[in-house]
Amino acid sequence: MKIITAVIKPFRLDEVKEALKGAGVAGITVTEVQGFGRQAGHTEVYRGTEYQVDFVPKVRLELIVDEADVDRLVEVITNAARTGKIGDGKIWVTEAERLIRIRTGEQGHDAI
Amino acid sequence: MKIITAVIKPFRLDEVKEALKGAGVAGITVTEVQGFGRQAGHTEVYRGTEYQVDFVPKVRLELIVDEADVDRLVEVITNAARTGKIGDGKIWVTEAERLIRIRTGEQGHDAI
Amino acid sequence: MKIITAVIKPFRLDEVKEALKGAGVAGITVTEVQGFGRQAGHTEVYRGTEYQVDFVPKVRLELIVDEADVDRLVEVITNAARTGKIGDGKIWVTEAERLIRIRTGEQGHDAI
Amino acid sequence: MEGNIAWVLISTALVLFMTPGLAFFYGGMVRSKNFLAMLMQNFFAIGLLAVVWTVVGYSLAFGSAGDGGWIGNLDFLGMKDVGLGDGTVLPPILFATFQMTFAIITPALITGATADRLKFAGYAVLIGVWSILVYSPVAHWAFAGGWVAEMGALDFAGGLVVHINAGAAAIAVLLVIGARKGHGKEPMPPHALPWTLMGTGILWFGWFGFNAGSALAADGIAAQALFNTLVAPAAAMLGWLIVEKVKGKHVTTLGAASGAVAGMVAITPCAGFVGSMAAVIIGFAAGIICYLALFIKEAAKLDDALDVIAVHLVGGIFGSVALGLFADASINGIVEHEGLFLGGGADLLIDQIVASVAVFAFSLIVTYVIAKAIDATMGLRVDEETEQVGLDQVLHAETAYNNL
Amino acid sequence: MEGNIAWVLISTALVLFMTPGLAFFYGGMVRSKNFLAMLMQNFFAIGLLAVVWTVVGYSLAFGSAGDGGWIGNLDFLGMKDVGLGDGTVLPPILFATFQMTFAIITPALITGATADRLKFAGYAVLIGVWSILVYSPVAHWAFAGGWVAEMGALDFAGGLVVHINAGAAAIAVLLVIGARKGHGKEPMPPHALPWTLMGTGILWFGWFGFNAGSALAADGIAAQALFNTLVAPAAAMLGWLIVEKVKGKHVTTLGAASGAVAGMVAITPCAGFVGSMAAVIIGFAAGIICYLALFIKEAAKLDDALDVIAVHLVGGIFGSVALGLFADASINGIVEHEGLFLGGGADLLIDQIVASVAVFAFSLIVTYVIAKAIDATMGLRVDEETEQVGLDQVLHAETAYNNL
Amino acid sequence: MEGNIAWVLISTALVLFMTPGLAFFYGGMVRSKNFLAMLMQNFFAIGLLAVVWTVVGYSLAFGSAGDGGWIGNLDFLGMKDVGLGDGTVLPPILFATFQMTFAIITPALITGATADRLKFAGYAVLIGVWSILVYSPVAHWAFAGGWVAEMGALDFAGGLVVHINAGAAAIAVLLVIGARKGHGKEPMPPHALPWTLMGTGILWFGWFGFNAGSALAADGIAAQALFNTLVAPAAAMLGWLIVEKVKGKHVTTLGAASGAVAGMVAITPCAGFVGSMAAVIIGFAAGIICYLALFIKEAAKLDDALDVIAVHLVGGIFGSVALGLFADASINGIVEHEGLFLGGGADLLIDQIVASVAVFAFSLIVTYVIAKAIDATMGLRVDEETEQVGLDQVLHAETAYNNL
Ligand SMILES: Nc1ncnc2c1ncn2[C@@H]1O[C@H](COP(=O)(O)OP(=O)(O)O)[C@@H](O)[C@H]1O
Ligand SMILES: Nc1ncnc2c1ncn2[C@@H]1O[C@H](COP(=O)(O)OP(=O)(O)O)[C@@H](O)[C@H]1O
Ligand SMILES: Nc1ncnc2c1ncn2[C@@H]1O[C@H](COP(=O)(O)OP(=O)(O)O)[C@@H](O)[C@H]1O
Repeated sequence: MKIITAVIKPFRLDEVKEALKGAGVAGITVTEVQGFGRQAGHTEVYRGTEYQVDFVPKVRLELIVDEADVDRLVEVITNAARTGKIGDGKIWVTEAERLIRIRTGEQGHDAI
Repeated sequence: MKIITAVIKPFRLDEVKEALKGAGVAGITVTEVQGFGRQAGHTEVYRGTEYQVDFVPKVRLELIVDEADVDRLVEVITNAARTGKIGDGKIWVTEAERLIRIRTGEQGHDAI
Repeated sequence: MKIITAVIKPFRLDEVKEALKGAGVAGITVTEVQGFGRQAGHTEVYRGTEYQVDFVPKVRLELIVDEADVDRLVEVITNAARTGKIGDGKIWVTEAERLIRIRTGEQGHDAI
Repeated sequence: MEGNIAWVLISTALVLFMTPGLAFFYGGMVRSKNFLAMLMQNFFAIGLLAVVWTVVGYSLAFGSAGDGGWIGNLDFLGMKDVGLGDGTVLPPILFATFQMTFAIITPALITGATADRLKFAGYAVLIGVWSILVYSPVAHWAFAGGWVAEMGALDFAGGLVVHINAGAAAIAVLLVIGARKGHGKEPMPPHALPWTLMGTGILWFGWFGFNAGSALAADGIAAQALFNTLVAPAAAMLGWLIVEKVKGKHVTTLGAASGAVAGMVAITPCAGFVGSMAAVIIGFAAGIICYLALFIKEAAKLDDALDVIAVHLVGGIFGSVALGLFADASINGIVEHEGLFLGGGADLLIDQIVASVAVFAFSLIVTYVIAKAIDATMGLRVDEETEQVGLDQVLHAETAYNNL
Repeated sequence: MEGNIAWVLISTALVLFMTPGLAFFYGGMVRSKNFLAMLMQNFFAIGLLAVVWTVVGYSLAFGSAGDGGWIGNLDFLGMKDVGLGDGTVLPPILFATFQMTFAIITPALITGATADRLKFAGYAVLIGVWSILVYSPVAHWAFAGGWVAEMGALDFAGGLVVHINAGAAAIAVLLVIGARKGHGKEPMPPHALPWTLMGTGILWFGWFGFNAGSALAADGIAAQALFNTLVAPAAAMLGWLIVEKVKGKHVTTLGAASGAVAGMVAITPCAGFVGSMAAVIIGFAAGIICYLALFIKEAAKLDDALDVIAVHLVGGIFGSVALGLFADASINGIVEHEGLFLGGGADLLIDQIVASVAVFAFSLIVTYVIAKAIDATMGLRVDEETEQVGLDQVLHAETAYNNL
Repeated sequence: MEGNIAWVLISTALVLFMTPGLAFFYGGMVRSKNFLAMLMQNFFAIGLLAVVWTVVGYSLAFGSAGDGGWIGNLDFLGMKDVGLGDGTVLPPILFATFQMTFAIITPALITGATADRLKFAGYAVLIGVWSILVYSPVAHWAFAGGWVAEMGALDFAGGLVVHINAGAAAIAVLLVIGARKGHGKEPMPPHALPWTLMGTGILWFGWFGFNAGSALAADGIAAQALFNTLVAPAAAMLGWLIVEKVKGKHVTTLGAASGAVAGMVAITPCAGFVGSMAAVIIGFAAGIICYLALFIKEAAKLDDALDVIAVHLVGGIFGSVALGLFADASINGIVEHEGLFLGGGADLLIDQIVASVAVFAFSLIVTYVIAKAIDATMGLRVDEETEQVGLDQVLHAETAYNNL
């Protein structure tokens, strides 16, 4: 099994979630995060002083999927998350050695 | 070394933490997350309009452990987190190639 | 490519971020987390009752980097995050099999 | 007289406090990226409109009071000759200040409809001009012995001048700026209802000054208005929650808050003119009617973000018309024709309807022209990217909540 | 008279504002999943009880005032004949409204004890019935010249009627519904104390209306009551924090807030009857005593979630009894027997104790019967899953904070 | 008289409500780890200073009133002989309570400068001693017919006694405790501006009692003061935002709030002494001047965390001096020498400057000595680790927001 991790723009979350649902994904874990990257942060003002805020709000998705689904789902996420503007985010894939469903104890593919 | 990641129901966090302490675990990193899965979300109402909230609050735990402890700890988490109802969550295991303790620079097993 | 994950003290975040910028890092994803570890939690008081809070606020950083940069960056983070007091946190390294930039579809090294 | 002055002094403070209350009532309902922008619009309304009112608005509204006409004059520009009184009358400067607080909150009500997409500069010009071209005339009509008052229509504390006026203006602005991006597609749940409930508490508290203060005296009429301002919103809350329960499965805190505010709106024109049980009935009905009026925005395809139409426009119309049914000369001697249900015939009812229609039409048309002109020149709506990122960051270079 | 009317008008608004204040005082202490439910219970109390009071409660409490009896009559149903007055007296409708705000907040106080587990429908019935069967009678006894007043016991602003009454009711309901799941095992820390502090500020502000407004006149007694309502809670804050520091290592913001509220409670029955230094002493002692009373809930194995027993019941009893020690005829001519410490003997002290016990027992028993009946029929407590998931989501289909 | 009493009763409540308002105004601007500590400092100020004022402060300030001297006497210790009045005068106990609320908020203002690093115990001693050694004398000088008043300087509601006094004290304490760790290196953005805006709303609301209540009567002067307290802050908000826009690209909500508060401060000494357009001008200028005064703290290398110098000290000096330009005998007969711009010559202007300098110097020096003494003995600043972890956890064993 593989873990797909995606960091996307918050206002695309709904779209991405729906697309993944449509693609048959059964589970996602989502975290609010702050991203630093090429997308410039922004300036904030505090009583006449400007300061740079480097971090931009992002959303991090994590999905455990069968190896066979990885390419397809990466595609789905990419399409749904893309705005074409800088800061759209990244997707990365890692290996999950085991997966267990707590409720049933099912393992591996059955636990997805 | 292995990384055990577990997504559980928030109100089981205390129990799981105590169980892991009891099992000799020295460190855990915990994140508030939102989960989407088989457990249906719920309906919210906004001035006469209903809308579906797909995400359910969950807690994500991350533990770096010795390979030898993985099975035992997965068991511990499973037992402490299980309610038997849908949405109890998942546990997955990945490989950690290196681990460093910032304070001392210790590496690997010693850094756990 | 490798993923460096670091859990550090929140008030070192600025320093670590600046150090990583200085070291040429192009992207970081940051999450607020709660840590449990050797660093004792603290006692809180609620109307005459004391209770133990085991979790300590921490910040979790995630960077996807070229394998070649790992050692250097681990060093950079360690130096910037270290206070020498218990609770400085951990760094761990895992393998990323693929990396995709959503905006362009670039993959691997180019997507960092 | 001292007692009357004391009551109008504190009532003025109470009404001013309502605008921050409104800011939070609305602010809790928007998404967090637009929270500060909502607060800003409301607080800024105090800053700008207090000055506009001082310089010109009060004079245009209350100059040549009692002339049965359409607008005041310029006698009181810059509060000239608006003095401290001689101790036997309510100090004119106090009356002007009390009225100022109404002139401030009325355009601020519009911000609920236009949430999440107004350009700040355009908004500033909008409310400044609106205050002069719409608010002052309408206040003259109904509060300063203008044609509406002369015709015989009644408005105790602003059913016409405040709620219908602002509600119609909201529609006009909506017609110009259109819907939020994503409206109807993505849910846009309130980011933090506790702020909305806090705002509700402050609004209710302040509304005692709004309604009972409009008696301009510490007397029995003020007392009845106070009673009505407690009981009508309470009954409206029950009305709203009952429909909510019947139509869905839940009673919501936002429903409780919305119902209460609907009741406050509806009782506003009636507060010092109707008896105790009439207030209960008006409130209860308002809760139901305003709930049902939520569908209007969909029917009219207007993205009235926080339901200014259902609550203020419909609530204001209902209250103004209900006064034609329940007005009670035994409560207030000013009532010449009692309401229909009290055997006073349809005279007052007709006046109330005419006045409501007139204020609605006038505000709708003039506001539309103003909004259109601003939109065509300096722009009244932010661009798409600003809307996505959030107004707080782009317009005000601030973020409501900073954790890292 | 105008001045008196002005003061009671604004006092009424102040007391009404306390219920939202209480909502947030409590709401900050619960877990975030139950925050809205707590707000809802309190705001809904306004909605329901204003109507109940209007229709029947006021009449049952204040009908046949001065009869030395147990309950009022039905003369004022629906505020019949509760008029505007003739300008020489406080408008009867104003008095009824002022009293209404007390009838609203009293049952709302119970929600602190029962936090995190009440079924909304059961709660609604509970406070509605309670208002009629418990609040109105007790108000008649002490505020409307009923047997307690005739006996000679004093209650300036509600030590008996509000605090002992609500505190005893809280115990009764706790006996019926039991403890929260996980109580005693998992810590349930306040989810956001800033709301609690905001609530404290509002409560203190509103309490000036509660206590000094109970003079029903803008006079020296009101002034002394106002002073006492500032100083006693201040001294109570110090008392509480000192014990906290002695027993633990820290002084807490929740301690400051709790101490202040304890002082407000204790000074309530005494406010217009005791002198300045007596207020300091009563307050200071209340801070210490209410802190020490925190252990009662453990001893009694009652999961009094937000310490209604320690703060309202014990604070109310202490204040009511302390009046028997400090009542001062030079402050208020109504005081016939001065307090023990002022050389007035034990007469008043005994009356105060008898009255406290009577109110306690009556409220405890009748509330228990009501709560038991509701629990047996429609249910008064949510099921386990609802408790785990949180009341906000399950009962109200809402979430307090929405970030995604 | 009843009307006057009613107005001062409610004004007292309003001013007391300002301290919680201030707590949140400041609290929204600090980092979340120090939020509760900020709230605690402000709420505790109520607890401690109400008692100090009762026991000794009032007597030192208002004993031997009208003696043209430097300090009061001990006649009123423990509010001895501070009675309820006879119904023909403002009850002395009411006047003492009204003044108490000023004595409470003044030292609380300092907490904005010293945010994020004060030791609680040191702070408690600081404000207790300060209240006696600095506040009471200065109040005597200007409010109780002491030498400042006898000289001819005017201070309607506390430009000298409250704002210059607290502002100078803030500098003194800053000189002793130094800057926050990381000051100038890391940004320390406000953790939650909505709280600050809520605080602003409460402050504005309460300030009506502060300024218009200082008329001590419900009369035309109070009415003018009320008007001025609405319009000057409004104009100041505009002034501040205009400079902000000119110098940066954005208008901020914190700017709107800060500008408004600057206007409240500046109009405080003038409120019942100047006319309507003068208030607009004073307010507008204050908004600009206080914004520009933000640079002082950098020039002076003082880490004045939340800008007490720019807002309170500079605003207070500006307002006090502006009174020498705009004082208007037609508004208030107490004005003997009208302001320079009204043709009254420079007499008053000079008195105002002398008084401002005197209060500034006295407060600066005495406060410095007190702070230095505390710092040398029990310590006035927390250690480095406490500062990093946050005051809430270490000092108060609490956390503002608990999610897990
Ligand atoms: N090397 C990286 N490691 C971890 N997260 C990254 C990395 N690069 C980018 N990110 C995450 O992706 C987000 C978007 O990246 P950014 O460089 O701004 O633009 P783009 O997505 O167009 O490449 C960042 O805000 C950050 O959260
Ligand atoms: N494939 C998955 N990838 C990542 N997270 C998942 C996945 N499936 C489930 N989860 C997480 O586990 C939680 C529980 O899963 P769910 O399907 O609701 O019930 P169950 O735990 O009984 O299988 C989800 O809310 C989500 O956070
Ligand atoms: N085995 C572990 N797995 C995951 N996270 C850990 C582990 N050990 C420690 N951590 C994280 O690192 C933080 C610091 O660890 P701690 O043991 O307190 O001190 P130190 O960093 O000095 O070793 C913890 O709060 C936790 O977030």
